[in-house]
Formats: sequence, structure tokens, C-alpha cells
Amino acid sequence: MVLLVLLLVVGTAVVLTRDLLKATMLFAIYSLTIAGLFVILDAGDVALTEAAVGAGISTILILATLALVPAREHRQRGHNRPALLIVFVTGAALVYAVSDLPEFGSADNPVHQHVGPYFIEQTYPDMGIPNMVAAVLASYRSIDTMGEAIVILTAGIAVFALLSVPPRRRQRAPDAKTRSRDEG
Amino acid sequence: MSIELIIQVIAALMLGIGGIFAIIGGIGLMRFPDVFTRLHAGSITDTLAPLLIIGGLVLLVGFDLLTFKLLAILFFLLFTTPVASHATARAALAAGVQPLGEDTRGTGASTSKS
Amino acid sequence: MKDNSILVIVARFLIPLVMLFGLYVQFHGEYSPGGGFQAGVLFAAAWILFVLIYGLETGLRVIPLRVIYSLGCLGVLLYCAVGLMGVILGGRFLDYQPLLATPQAAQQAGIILVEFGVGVTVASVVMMIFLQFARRRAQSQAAGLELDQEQDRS
Amino acid sequence: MSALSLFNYWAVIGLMMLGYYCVIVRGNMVKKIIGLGIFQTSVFILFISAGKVLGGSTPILREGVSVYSNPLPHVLILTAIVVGVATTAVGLALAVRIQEAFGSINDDDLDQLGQEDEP
Repeated sequence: MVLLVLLLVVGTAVVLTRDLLKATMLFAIYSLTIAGLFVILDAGDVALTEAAVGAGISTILILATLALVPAREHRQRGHNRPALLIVFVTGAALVYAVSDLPEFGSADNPVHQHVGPYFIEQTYPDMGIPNMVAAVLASYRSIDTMGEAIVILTAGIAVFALLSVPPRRRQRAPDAKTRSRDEG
Repeated sequence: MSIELIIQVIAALMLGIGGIFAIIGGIGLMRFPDVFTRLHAGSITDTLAPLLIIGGLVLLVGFDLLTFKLLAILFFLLFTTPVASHATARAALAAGVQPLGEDTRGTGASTSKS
Repeated sequence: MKDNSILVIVARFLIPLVMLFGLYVQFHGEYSPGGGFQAGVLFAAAWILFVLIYGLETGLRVIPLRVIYSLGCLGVLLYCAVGLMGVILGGRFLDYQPLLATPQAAQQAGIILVEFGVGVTVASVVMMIFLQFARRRAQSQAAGLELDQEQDRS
Repeated sequence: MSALSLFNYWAVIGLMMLGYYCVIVRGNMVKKIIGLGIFQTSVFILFISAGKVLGGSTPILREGVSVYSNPLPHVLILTAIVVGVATTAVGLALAVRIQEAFGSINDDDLDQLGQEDEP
């Protein structure tokens, strides 16, 4: 619960900073906090992944991008009041909807009635493997995981297609608006 | 029985002191004026606090496979944090941040406040 | 950054440890938290650390570009091949039972192979993505596209 | 107890709305992607909270433990995290290309460019 409050604070800081470098670093802290939260919520595998991917790889990727784009945001022109209204209305609707959810952590929630008990009971007799997450990932739901692997490969190919084209030489003008007008 | 109690008390003390060090480091990180002093606060507590906290955890766990894992984490942290602060300080110097000293007071602080 | 001896020595020391941890996570994933996804990311992280210290050229000499590309595809192909093996040996797609005589051992073998495929794919894709971003910077500097950060500060 | 039993879900909604706000208000594309990341992680927390059983343990079989949390949400989120970073990479690559083509990754600047083009 403390971690959740910390998450809200760090998330607000990420959204509010204008310096993108600072926002990236705060986002890494945010990811690590989430990893801690996952450990508390009994999800060791997910915490390991989040710590490696969220705090490590995505931070590196955003930093590599910031080397290529301006690392600072422009000042916003003040048109965010409707957006705030939308956000608050959506949030209120969601809070209203959430009040119908079953109580947090109770063992007779509908989530735990369907296939979860089967996985918990049958993993060891079926496979002889103590880690149920690995068993479900690679055996019970293996077609799903194959799809994920293909999605990752596709994302890699997409990045390759986007970034392996050599950049064109461009006439530089001092102003950002006139600079790209002749580009067409 | 009493030995276990003593070990637990020592472990709790170590955990508590480690936590206090971490908090002190955080305060220093917020309050100090420029990059290098902040780095000083951060890095020193970053080596001391894990040392105490993981030491306390090792005492709590006893001798186990987990002890080895904890010691490996400690080992890793003791190697990485000083190097990270070294790299940060070097990068700050290379980026042209002047250390805050007697004679440069007032010039370094304005550029390095982040 | 090759001239900074502290970084070089500590990295030389840490990279094998990170890779060892990656292997542990990959092959001990059946008994403790871990698996292909995490191990792949860890392996790629070790390589990225190497590239950050020694530069992209040396990093590509360790794992050539063509190897990275083909490993990414080979991982997925290994996954699919394990699936097809089940079909050929008389089961369903991704059914591990026909692979070995005892069902438990067959399941374990299937899981280990599949996780290995996932790990290889994830590692090489993450390497590839990082490589593209890192290369882009050199290319756009060569094309005169480097941006001055000061101009956009408002 | 009942007042705070849904606290996780409320925090998830708070984070979700933070990410949403970041995506729709901030003009900078890298910031939008970070906002998308916040939104994503809030969904992760929602799933993992749904899988938690109070008094349960990590879903790795051990002696002396009988109550485990539900492993299914963990599997779903495990793959979702890695796919999330892959999509983030694609988004960042698109941002890099837009910066190179138009000299800006800000919505307002790009809007102006579009208005200047059509007379």
C-alpha cells in the first residue's frame, strides 16, 4: 500500500516534468517500484521481468532515442482543461465500476474458480516442475507464448525496417518551421 | 533459544540502522547544492545501507542457499555502486560542471541545480 | 570509454557475472522464478553493457550482425519445430507427450527447448533494437542531421 | 477493512488516469510513449492484484505451503511486459523517423506544418 502511494507520487512526477531525461530516470524508478510491488503481490517471475525490462531495457531505449530527438518539451499552450475534464470523468466512471469488483485477495473470487486451481494442482503430477508459471507459460498455454515470440520478432523487424534506411541529407534552416517546409 | 533472540535483535538493529542510513542518503540527495556533493551523499549511503541491510538479512536467514544469493547481491552492489558514482562524476566533469568550492561559490550552483 | 580503466576493469568483471545469471535464470527457470523472456533480456543487457564500454564495432565483432539476425529467427523456428515435432510423432501441435517415453520427462524437455527458443529470440531482438538506435545516431551525424539541443530549449 | 479492500484498484485507476492524461495532453511524442508505459503498467498491476490471494505464496511448489496465488495472471503479464517493451521500441523508432523528416516531434509544430501545406 505504501508502494502504491509511492507509485502514484512518482507517476505524477514523471507526467509533470518537462525535462525528458529526468522523466526517463523517474520512469526507471517507477518500474523498479512496480517490481517491488509485484514481489509483494506474490509474482516473482513478473517482478524479475519488470526489473530487467522496465527498468533496464526500456530506459536504455528511451535514452538512445533522446540522443536523436530534443530532450526537452516545449511549453504547452493552455488547452488542457477539456482533457482534465475527460480524465476526471473517465476516472470517476472507473471508480464507480470498480466498486462492483470482488474483494481484494479473497480466495473465493471468481478469478480463482476457473482454471487456476487446475494449474496449481496438476502442474507437479503432469510435468514434475515446481514453478507453475513456467509450466503454464511453456506447456499449458504454449501456443499463446509462441504468438508472443512472433510478436517480438515482428517488432524487431519493424524497428529494423524503420531505422535501417539511411537518413537523407537535409538543408538546414535556422528556424524549425521553415526548416522542414521545403521538405514537402 | 537466547542465542537466536540475540541474533534476531542484532539483525533487527542492522536492518534499522541500514534503513536510517538510506533515509539520510535520501535527505542528502535532496538538500545538497550541487552534483558532486549530492553524489557524495548518495554513493556513500548506497554502499553502507545495503551492507547493513543484507548483513541483517543474512543473520535472519541463517546458513542456506539463500545466504549465498544474498551475498552475491551484496557483492554485485558493492562493485556497481561506486563505479556508477565514479562514472556519474566523470560525466559531470566532462559536461563542464564546476565543483562547488570557496572561490567558485555562486557560479557552480546556478548551472548545476536540477 | 575504453580509456577509463575503472569502468573497463569492472565491466570485464561484471559482464561474465551477468551472463552467468542469465544462464541461471534460463535453465533454472523451472525451479525458481525465471524463464526465456527474462534470460534473453539479461543476456542482451550484458551485451549492451559491453557495447557501452567498448564501442559498437567491438560489440559487432563479438556477435556479428548476421548472427544476430539469424538467431532471432532461429529462436522462433526452434519453437515452431518443437511444436511440429509433436505433430510428426503423432500428437497435436505443441503437444510434448510424444517426444520422450515418460510423459513428465517429455514435458520437461519440451518446456526447456521452448524456453530456450524464446530466450534466443528475445535476446537477439533486444540486441537488434538497441543496435539500430545506436547506429542511427552515427548515421544521422554523418548526414548532418545532428540536432543542437540548445535551440529547442524554450 | 472493506473501505480499503479496493485500494489497489483505486490506485490502479489513479495510475491509469495519469497515463491517459499524459497521452492526450502532452504534445511531445516521447512523453506520450512514457505515458503509454504508465498506462500499461497500471493494467499489469490490475491483473496481478486480481491474481493475489491473501495469505498465499508465490506459485512455486514448496513443502509446507498449501495456498498459492493464481499463476494465470502472472503468465499473461509476463508476456505482456516483454511485448510492451517491443511496442515501445517501435513507437520510439517512429518518433525518431518523424524527427528526422519534420524536424520536430511536437504535436503543435506538426499541426502547423500540416496547415501550411494545404492552402
